[in-house]
Amino acid sequence: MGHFVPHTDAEIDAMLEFMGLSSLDELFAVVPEGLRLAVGEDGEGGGGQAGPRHLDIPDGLSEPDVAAEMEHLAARNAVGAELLCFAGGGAYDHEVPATVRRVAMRSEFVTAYTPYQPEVAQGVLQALFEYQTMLARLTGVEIANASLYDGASACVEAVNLAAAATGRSTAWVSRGVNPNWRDVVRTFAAGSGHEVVEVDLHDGVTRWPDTATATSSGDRTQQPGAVVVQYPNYLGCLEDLAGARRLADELGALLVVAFDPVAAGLLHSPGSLGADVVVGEGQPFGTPLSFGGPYLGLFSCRKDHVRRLPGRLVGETVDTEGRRAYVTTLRTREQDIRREKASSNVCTNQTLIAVCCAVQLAWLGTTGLRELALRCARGTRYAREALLRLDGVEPLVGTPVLREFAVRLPVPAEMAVERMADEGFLAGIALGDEYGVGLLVAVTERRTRDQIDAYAAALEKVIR
Amino acid sequence: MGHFVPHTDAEIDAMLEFMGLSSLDELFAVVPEGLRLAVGEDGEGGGGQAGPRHLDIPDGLSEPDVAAEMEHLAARNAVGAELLCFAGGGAYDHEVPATVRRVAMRSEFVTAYTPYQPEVAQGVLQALFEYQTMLARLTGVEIANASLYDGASACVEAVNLAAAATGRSTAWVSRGVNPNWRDVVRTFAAGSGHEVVEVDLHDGVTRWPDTATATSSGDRTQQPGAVVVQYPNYLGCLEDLAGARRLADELGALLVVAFDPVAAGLLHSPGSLGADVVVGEGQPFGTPLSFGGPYLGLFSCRKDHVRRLPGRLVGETVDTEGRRAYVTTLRTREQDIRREKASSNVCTNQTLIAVCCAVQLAWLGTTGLRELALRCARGTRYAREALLRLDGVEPLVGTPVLREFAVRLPVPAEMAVERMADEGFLAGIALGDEYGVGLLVAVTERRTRDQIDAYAAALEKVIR
Amino acid sequence: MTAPLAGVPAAGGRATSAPLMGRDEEPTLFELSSPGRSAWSFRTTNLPEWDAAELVPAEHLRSEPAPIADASERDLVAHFTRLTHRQYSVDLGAYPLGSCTMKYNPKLCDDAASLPGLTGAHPATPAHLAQGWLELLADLADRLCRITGMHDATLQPPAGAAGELTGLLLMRAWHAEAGRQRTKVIIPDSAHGTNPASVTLGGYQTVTVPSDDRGCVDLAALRERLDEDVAGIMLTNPNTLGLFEEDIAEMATAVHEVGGLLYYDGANLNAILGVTRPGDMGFDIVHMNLHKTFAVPHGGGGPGAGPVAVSERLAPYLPGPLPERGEDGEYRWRMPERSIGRVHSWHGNALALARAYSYILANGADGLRRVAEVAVLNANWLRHRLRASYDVPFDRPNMHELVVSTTSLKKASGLRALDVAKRLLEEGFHAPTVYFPLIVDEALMIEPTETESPQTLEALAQALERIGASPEGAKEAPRTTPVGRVDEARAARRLIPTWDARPLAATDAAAEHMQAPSARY
Amino acid sequence: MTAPLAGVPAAGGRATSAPLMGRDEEPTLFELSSPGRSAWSFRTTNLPEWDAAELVPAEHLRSEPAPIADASERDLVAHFTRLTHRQYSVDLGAYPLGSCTMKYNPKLCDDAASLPGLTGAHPATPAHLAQGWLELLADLADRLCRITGMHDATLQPPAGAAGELTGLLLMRAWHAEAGRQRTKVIIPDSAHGTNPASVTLGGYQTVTVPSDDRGCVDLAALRERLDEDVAGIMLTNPNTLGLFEEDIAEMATAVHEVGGLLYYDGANLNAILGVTRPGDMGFDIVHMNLHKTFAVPHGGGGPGAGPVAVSERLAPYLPGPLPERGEDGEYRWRMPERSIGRVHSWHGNALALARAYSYILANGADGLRRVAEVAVLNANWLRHRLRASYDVPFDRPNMHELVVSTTSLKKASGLRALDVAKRLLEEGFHAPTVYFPLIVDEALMIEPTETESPQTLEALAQALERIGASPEGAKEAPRTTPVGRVDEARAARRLIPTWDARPLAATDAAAEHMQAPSARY
Ligand SMILES: Cc1ncc(COP(=O)(O)O)c(C=O)c1O
Ligand SMILES: Cc1ncc(COP(=O)(O)O)c(C=O)c1O
Repeated sequence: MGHFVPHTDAEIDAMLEFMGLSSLDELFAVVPEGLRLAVGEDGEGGGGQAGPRHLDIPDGLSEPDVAAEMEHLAARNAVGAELLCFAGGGAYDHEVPATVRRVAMRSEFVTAYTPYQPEVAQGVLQALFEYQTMLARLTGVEIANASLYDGASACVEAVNLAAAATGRSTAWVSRGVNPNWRDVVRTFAAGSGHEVVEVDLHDGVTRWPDTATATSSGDRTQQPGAVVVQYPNYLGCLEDLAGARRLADELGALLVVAFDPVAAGLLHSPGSLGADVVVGEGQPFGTPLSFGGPYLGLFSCRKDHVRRLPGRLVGETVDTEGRRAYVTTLRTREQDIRREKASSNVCTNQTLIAVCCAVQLAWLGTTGLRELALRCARGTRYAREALLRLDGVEPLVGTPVLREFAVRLPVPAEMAVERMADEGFLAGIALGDEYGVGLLVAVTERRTRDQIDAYAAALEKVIR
Repeated sequence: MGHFVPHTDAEIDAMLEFMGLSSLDELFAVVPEGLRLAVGEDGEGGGGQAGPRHLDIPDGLSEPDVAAEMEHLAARNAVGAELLCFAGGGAYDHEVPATVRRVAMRSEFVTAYTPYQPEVAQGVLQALFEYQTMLARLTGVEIANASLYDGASACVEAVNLAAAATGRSTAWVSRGVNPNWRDVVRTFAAGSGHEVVEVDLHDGVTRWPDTATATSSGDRTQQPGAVVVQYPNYLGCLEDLAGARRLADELGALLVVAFDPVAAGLLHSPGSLGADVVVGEGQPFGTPLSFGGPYLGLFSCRKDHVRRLPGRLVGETVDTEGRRAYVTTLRTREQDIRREKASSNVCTNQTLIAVCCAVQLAWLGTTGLRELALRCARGTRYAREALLRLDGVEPLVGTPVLREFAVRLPVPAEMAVERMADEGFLAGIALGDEYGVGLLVAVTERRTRDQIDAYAAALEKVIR
Repeated sequence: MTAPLAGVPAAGGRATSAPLMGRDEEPTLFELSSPGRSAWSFRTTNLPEWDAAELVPAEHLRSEPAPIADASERDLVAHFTRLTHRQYSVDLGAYPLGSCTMKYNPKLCDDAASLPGLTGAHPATPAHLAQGWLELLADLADRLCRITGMHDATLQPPAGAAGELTGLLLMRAWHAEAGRQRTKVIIPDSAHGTNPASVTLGGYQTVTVPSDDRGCVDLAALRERLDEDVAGIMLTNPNTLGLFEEDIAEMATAVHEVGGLLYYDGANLNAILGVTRPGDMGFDIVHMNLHKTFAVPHGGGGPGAGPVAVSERLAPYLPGPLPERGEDGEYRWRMPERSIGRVHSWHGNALALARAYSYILANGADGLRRVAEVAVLNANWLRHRLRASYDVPFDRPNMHELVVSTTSLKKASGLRALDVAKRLLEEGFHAPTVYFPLIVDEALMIEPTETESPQTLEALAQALERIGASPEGAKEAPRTTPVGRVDEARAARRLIPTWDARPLAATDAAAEHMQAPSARY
Repeated sequence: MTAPLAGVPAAGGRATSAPLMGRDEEPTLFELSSPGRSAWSFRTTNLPEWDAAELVPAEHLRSEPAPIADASERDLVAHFTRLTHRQYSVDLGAYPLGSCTMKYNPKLCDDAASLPGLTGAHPATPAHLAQGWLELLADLADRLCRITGMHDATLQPPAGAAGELTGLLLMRAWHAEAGRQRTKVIIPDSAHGTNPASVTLGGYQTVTVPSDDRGCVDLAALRERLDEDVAGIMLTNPNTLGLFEEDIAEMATAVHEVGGLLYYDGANLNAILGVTRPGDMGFDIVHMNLHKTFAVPHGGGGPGAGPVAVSERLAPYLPGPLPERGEDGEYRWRMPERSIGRVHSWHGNALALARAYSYILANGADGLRRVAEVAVLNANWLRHRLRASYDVPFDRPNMHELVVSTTSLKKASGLRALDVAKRLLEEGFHAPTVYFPLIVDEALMIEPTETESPQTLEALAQALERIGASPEGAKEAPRTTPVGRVDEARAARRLIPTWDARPLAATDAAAEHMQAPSARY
C-alpha cells in the first residue's frame, strides 16, 4: 500500500465518530450494492467476469520495489551510447543543460495548479509571459499562446482557427508536413467536418495545385481556408514560403506554417515571410526525447486572430496597488466560460514543458540559438556528404536541406534501421511510401564527427 | 572557458573606464612583476620550472564536454549491481529515498551561506534545530551541535572536550573504535599533546585495564580524562556500556560513546547508559556512500558541557515582534570570537549533510527507525548464519553482534575481497592485524535474501 | 543604472531581487538581458566550421540573429528561482480545489520519470529496442482497464479534454460503422466546460439535461431527451457536485435502449477507486485524468494525460498504434482494425504515463481503495464541519468533494464566493474552485483529497469560519500575497500578450535596446 | 484542533502554512507529528522476520522505540519546502560577503556530484575497482598544485580550518624530524579566527604581528618577532583587507632565514587564479577552500573541502593514503613515508572534490584567470563607486574584496555596520561580513565575486547609498524578512537547544504527546 495518505487509524476513527459513522464502508452507502466491488482477492473479476468482483491488480509495493521495477523497465530500452540517435522526424536529441533541468523542475513549477488565482501564481504566469514573448520573437508574429499539447495538436488548432476565420472548411496540407501530424489532423477532421486535401511534393518541396481550378470552381467550400506548409519540411527541405504566401493570398486563405524552432535560428522567421499562424513542436528546447511526450505544441498567430486563439494566453496587467502583475486573459474564448461555443476544448495544456522551453530559450539566448542552428546544419551537411560518398546511397531529393535529410538506400530502409541498431545506431526513420523508399536522418549539435564517421562506416557495412 | 562570469566586453571596458584604467592587467599592478604568471601556454611552467611561468592546466571545456569527462570517470568505478555492497566499517549502503534527495537538495539549502544573518536564514536554522532535537532524542543526552566533519573528527573533538573538562590529557580508547577514527585521533593528538592509550579487545569486546594501576600511580596526567568506546563496536559487537560507565566513574573520566545511529533504533540510548558525550557517523541517514564524503560528524553531550561544545549550536529565541525564531547561539565559544582560546577551530561544517540527515530521520520517524534497525539486524543474522555454514568459515568472535560481523576465512581476507569482486560483490573489509585475520561484513536493509544467498555461494567458490 | 556605467546598455538593474521581502516585483528576462551576455555551451564535435552562408541558401538566411534574450547562467538561475518564490504549489500547501484533485505527488514518481532509460528513448525506436517502454504502456493500459472495468485503452490523449474528443470520435465512428447518423449528445447542466466544447468539436450538438433537486441528473428529463438522434451521453459519477448518481443503472439502460453510448468523464475517478467501476455501471467509454487521480503533478497547468478506455465493442476503433504483448512475450505495436487514427504526434505524454504507472505500482489495489476511502472521508467530514458556517446546498452524503455556497453570507454581509477565495489565499490555502458548477449560486467547490491530514482540514475549516465571521475587508483581499488583487479586466481591455507589446513608458526607455522586435524579423 | 477531532492527539495544526504570506511561522516537525503517522518504505527482502528479542540480547534492547518524529511524506515535503521559502541563498540573490567568496555555483557541478558511478562507491572499494575516483582525485591534486605552484597535495581535510590544522601538523612534523622544538607561530592581526584557533590546536602559541597603515603586515614588526622559536607564519595574500602583500618576497626570505615555514591561508585564492601563485611567493604550505574559490556551494555552512598542498620538502609528511598514478597507468593508494597520519575518516569530502574538479575542468586556465580578473575588477569598481558614501580606510588598489566602514556615518547619525547589514537584507541583498577584520572600526567587508553582474553591483551601491543617506529606522531593520531582528542575547541567556528543552507554555499543552523525551530513553 502506498504511503501517501497521512491519516492514522485513530484519526480516521475520530473523524468517522464526528459524523456518526462507524466504518469507512458506510461512506459508500450511496453506491448501489450491485455496483460495489468486493475488497480482497477472491473471485475472478477483471473486466467484469464471474465471481465477486474486486479490483484485480496486485497490492502496493514499497518505494524501493517500485524503483527496482521501473529501473528494470528502463533498462529494457536501448538509449544513449547503446543506440546513438540519428532519428528526428519531429523529435530530436538535443542537449538539455543542467541549468534547465534543475531550475524548471523546481517543485513550485512542477506541483503548481493552473494559474487561475493570479495572486499566488505569478511565478508560472511570468514564466509563461516570457515564453510567449520569446516565441513571438522567434516566429515573427505578435501573439503566442501558453502552449498546446504537441506539434500535431497545434496543427489541428491552426486548421480550426483558419476555418473559423475564413468560414471555409477545406485545408490544403502539404505532404511536407510531418505525416504523424497529418494523421492527427485527419482524425480530428472527422469531428469538425473539415476537408483535408493533401498536396504532393516534387523533388522535396510542395507543388501546389493550380489556384485557378480551386478559385474558379465557384464552390467556396472547396476553396481552402488554410494552406499548411512546413519549413523546413519533413524531408528537411526549405520550402518556398513566399510562394505559399502568394498562393494563400490568391485563394483568400490563411497561411499556416509549421516551423522548426531550431532551424529558425538561421532562417527568416515565418512571420516575416507572411505566415498568419505559426505552429511547431517545442520539444527541441529543454525536453528530452521521452519516447514522444510530454512535448509542447507551439502556437502563435497574428494579432487579428487573437479572439480565436486556442488555449491559454497570459497578459500583463497591474494589481490594486499598481504593481506589474500577470494574469490569464481573454478567458471568454475558453471552454470553461464559452462551453459549446468555445473555439477549442483545451483545458490542461503543457505549461511545465513551456516553462522548460522558456528556460532553455533563455539559456540559449540570441547568440546561442543561432549557434545551435549552425551546429545542427554543419552536422547535417557533414553527415549527408559522408553518406552520399557510400556506394549505392543517393539523395532522395535535390532541394537544399537544413536540419534533416533523406537518402535512398540499396536495401529497404526498415532493414537498414534494424541492422544499424545492432551496430549501436538509431539510424533514422524509414520513410513511408508517400515519399518513396528512403531513410530520414537527423543530426543535432550533440553528434560529433567521430560519431558521424562511425555511423557512415556502419551503414556501409549494413548496406553491403 | 567557463560561462560563469556574466560581464560582456563592453561592460568591462566601461567599468575600467570609470576607474581610469585601460586594461584588466592594470588591476594587478600591485602584484610584483616577478611573481606574475604569463598568460597563454608558452614555456614550461608547472611547479615553477624554467620558461615564463603560466598556469599550466588545459583551457576550459564546455558543459557537455565536462559531463562526458565526468561520466567517463564515473563509469570506471564499480558500483551498484556491478559490485553489490557488503562493506561497512563506518560507511553503509542504505536507501536514500526520493523525498530526501529532492527536498534536501533544494537550492536554498544547497547554495545558502552559514546562517550568520538569522533573519534570512530561518530555513537552515530551523532544519538544524530539528536535527539537533532528533539527535538529542536518539542519543539520550540533551545537547547536540549542528554537525562536525565526520565520525572521526567528532571523536577527536570529544577527546578534546573531555581533556578540557577534566584537565587530563590522556584518553583510553578502545580498539573497538573504528581504526580510521583512531588514526585521526592520533594524528591530531600530535598537536594537542594528548596521549592516546589504545585498549585491546578480548573476544570482540574491550578489556579495560585495571583501574587500580591507573588511579594509584598518582600521576594525574596518566589518568584518563576520557574513556572512549564504540557501541556496537567496529566488529559489530555489543560492548558493556554500563561497565564502561562504572570504569569512567572510578577514574573520574568522561565516558565518550561512539554510537551507530542505525543500531540505536533497537539499542538503549548511550545517554541512558551513562554516556557524557556521544559521537557518531551520520552518513547512514540520507547520504550515499560517496566514496567516503561528505559525511556527517554527529556530536552530542550532556548539558554541563555546553560551553565546551565544539561547532555551531542553534537555539530558539524570538524576534522583535515576539515571533519564534532560531539563531546560532553561544557563539562566544567559537573561533571567530575566541580566536586562540576557542575550544575548537571548526568553522565550515557539514550543514547540508545535517539537513539531509534531518529529512531522512523525519522520513524514518519513530517507527521507521526501529524497523530499519530491525531489518539490518535480520539481514546480518541471516548472512552470518549463511557464511558460518560454509566449510572453513568461522566466527572471529563469539560476542553478540548487531549490524556487522567478522568471520575468519581459510584464505587471506584481502584475497577473498579481490576474488569476490570478480563475482560482483564488495565482500567487506579485510581486517587489520590488530583484530586477527578476518573479514568484516555489513548487511543493510537493502540486501535481499537472494543477494545474501548469492554472496554466500560466491564466497564458497572463492575460498575453496 | 546610473552614471558609472554610462555607455553600457542599461540592462537589468538587479540580478539580486528580494525574494524574502515578499512583495517586490521580479524584472522580466528581457530587462535582465545585456546584449552579448550568454549562458550556452555546446560540446566539441570537431566538425568543419562552415559558416551560415555555406549552409543556407541566401534567400532563406536571416540577416540578424533572432532576438531572444541575453542572460548569464547566474542571472537566469536567479531569475527563475525567484519566480518560484512567487508561486504557490502542492509542495508548499493545500489546494482544496474541486474537480481538480490536487493531491500530493509522491517523489518516487519524479524519480521514475527521470530514469535515463525512459527519458532517452526516441519515440521512433523500433519496438524490439524499446521493450521496456512498450511493456510499461501495455501494463498501464491493462491496469487502467481493470480499475475502470473496461476492455481496452489508448494512452495517446494528452489531457482529459483530448480524451473527451477522442471518446466522441469513437462514438461517431461506431455509429457510422452501423450507418447511423446521430446528431446530439446529452450532458448534464452541471458538466465541466470541456464536455460541451468537446461535443462541438466532435461534430455533435449539445443537449443539456437539468439536475434535480437532489443534485443528480433528472431521470425523467433525461428520458424526455432520449431519441434516435442521440449519439450518447457524457456523465461524471460522482458528478461535479460530488454526489453519486444513484440511478446510474437506470440511465444506462435508457440510453442504451435508444442505441446511444455512455461516456464517463473520469475527472472524479478518485472517489471510486476500488469501490466501483464505470464499466460495471454500464459505461462504454471512459477517460481518465492521470494528473488528477493518479498523482501526475499539474505542472502549473499541464502536462497531464487523458487515456481512454472502452468496452469490447468499441475496442476496434481505438486510436493506434497500441502496445501489445505477443504470444512470444515480445511487445509490439498493433493498429486496431477500424482505428479512428492517431490523436497524438507519438504515443501520448509518455513520461506522465510512467509517473502514473509508478503511482499505481506503489499503491496497488489496497492503496487505491484507501485513496478513495480517505478522499471521501475527508470531504464528508468537511461537509459536517462547515455546515454551521456556510450554506450546503446538497447536504447529504457526498463522495470526494462538496459544494458549499455563500448565498446567505452574501445576503447578510455581501460576501461573495470570490471574496472567500481571495481571503483564503491570505490564510495560506489555495482557493477552492469558484462559481462552478454553474447550477449553484456563489459556489465554492472543495475537494480536500486524501493526502491532506485531518489537521490541515481543521485549519481550513477554521480559516473558512473566520472569513465568514468577519467579512470586512474581504474585497481588498489578498493583501499578503506576492501581488494584490489583480486587475483582470484591464488585462483583457488593454491586451499586453508579450513584453514587446508593452506601451513604452518613460521608465522603459532604459530597456529600449531589446525593444519592439518587429523591425528585426 | 478543536472539538471535531476530540480524542485524536492534537498534533500539527497545519500542514498548509502560508509561504507566500512572508512572515508566518513554520511549525516544527514535532508539532506536525501525529503518533502513528509515517513516511518510510523499505524494499522486500524475503528474509526471515525475526523479532527484536531474537536479535538483540535483552540487556541491550530498548523497551520503546526512540522518539524521533511522526510525519507523513506529504507533510514533511511541505514542511521542508516551506522552510526553503524562509531561506536566502545564492540562487536567489547576491551575497557580497567578504572572505567567503559566495559565488554562483554552476549547475553542471551539481550534475557531476550526482553521478551514480561516483555517489555509489564505498570508500573501501579496492583501488582497481575505483580507478575513476582515484584518477579524479589524483588529477584534482595535480591541478591544484599547478594552480598554487606547489609540489604535492592531500585532499583529506574537509574544510579550511581542518586544512590549517593539517598544515600546522605538517610544520610540526617537519621541525620535529630535524629535531627542532619550536613553540610559536606568527599571524597578522587581520587574520581570520580559525588561524589562531588552529595554531593552538597545533600545539603552538600565537604571536600576533600588527598591520601597518597601508593595511599590510608591518615588515619591521615581523622582523622583530622572528627568532629561533618561530615555527612559521600564517598569511593570506591578498590579506583579509583585500590588499596584496607586496612585500611577500621579503617576508618569505626573513621567515625562511630563521628556519620557519610560510603557511598560505587560501581563503582569498580567488583573487590570484592564473595571476600569481603562492609557491612562487615562497610559501611552503597552502590550504585551499574549494567551497570558496572553486564554487563548491556552501550548503548553509558546509560541507566544503580544504585540500593542503605543499612544497617538495614537506611532501613526505602529507596525510595519506594519497592517490597516485603508477607507471602502468593504474592508480593506487600510497602512504607517504613520514606521513602525519589520517586527518579524515576516509578520503575527504569526495563529492565536494568532484564538484570542484568539474568546475576546474569547465573553467580551465583561461577561465580561472578570467575569474580572478573580474573578481578584482568588481571589487575595485565598487571601491570607486562607494568612496563618496562610505569611509574606505585603505583607499588604494585592492584585489577581490574591499573593506569599508561606517565610522563617519556613526558619528553623524549613529549608523553602525550592523545596521547597514540588516538594512541591506531588506533591500534583497545578503549582508556583507561585519566587524571583521577586527582592525577596522565598524567594518563592512565586501566581496562581490566575479559572478555578479555590473548591474547587480550598481544596485548594491545604490542600496548602500540609500542606507547611508537615510539611516532613520535602521535599528528596527530588517522589517520585511521572514522574521524581524532576532534576539540573539536571549537565545544565549535562556538556552533552548532542542524542541524538548522548550519551557512548556500553555499553548504547547496540545503538543505534549511528543514531550520531553528524558522519561523515554
Ligand atoms: C469534470 C472535468 N472534466 C474534464 C476535465 C478536463 O480535463 P483536462 O483539463 O485534463 O483536459 C476536467 C478538468 O479540469 C474536469 O474537472
Ligand atoms: C580567511 C579565512 N581563513 C580560513 C577560513 C576557514 O575556512 P573553513 O570555513 O573552510 O574552515 C575562512 C573561512 O571563512 C576564511 O575566510
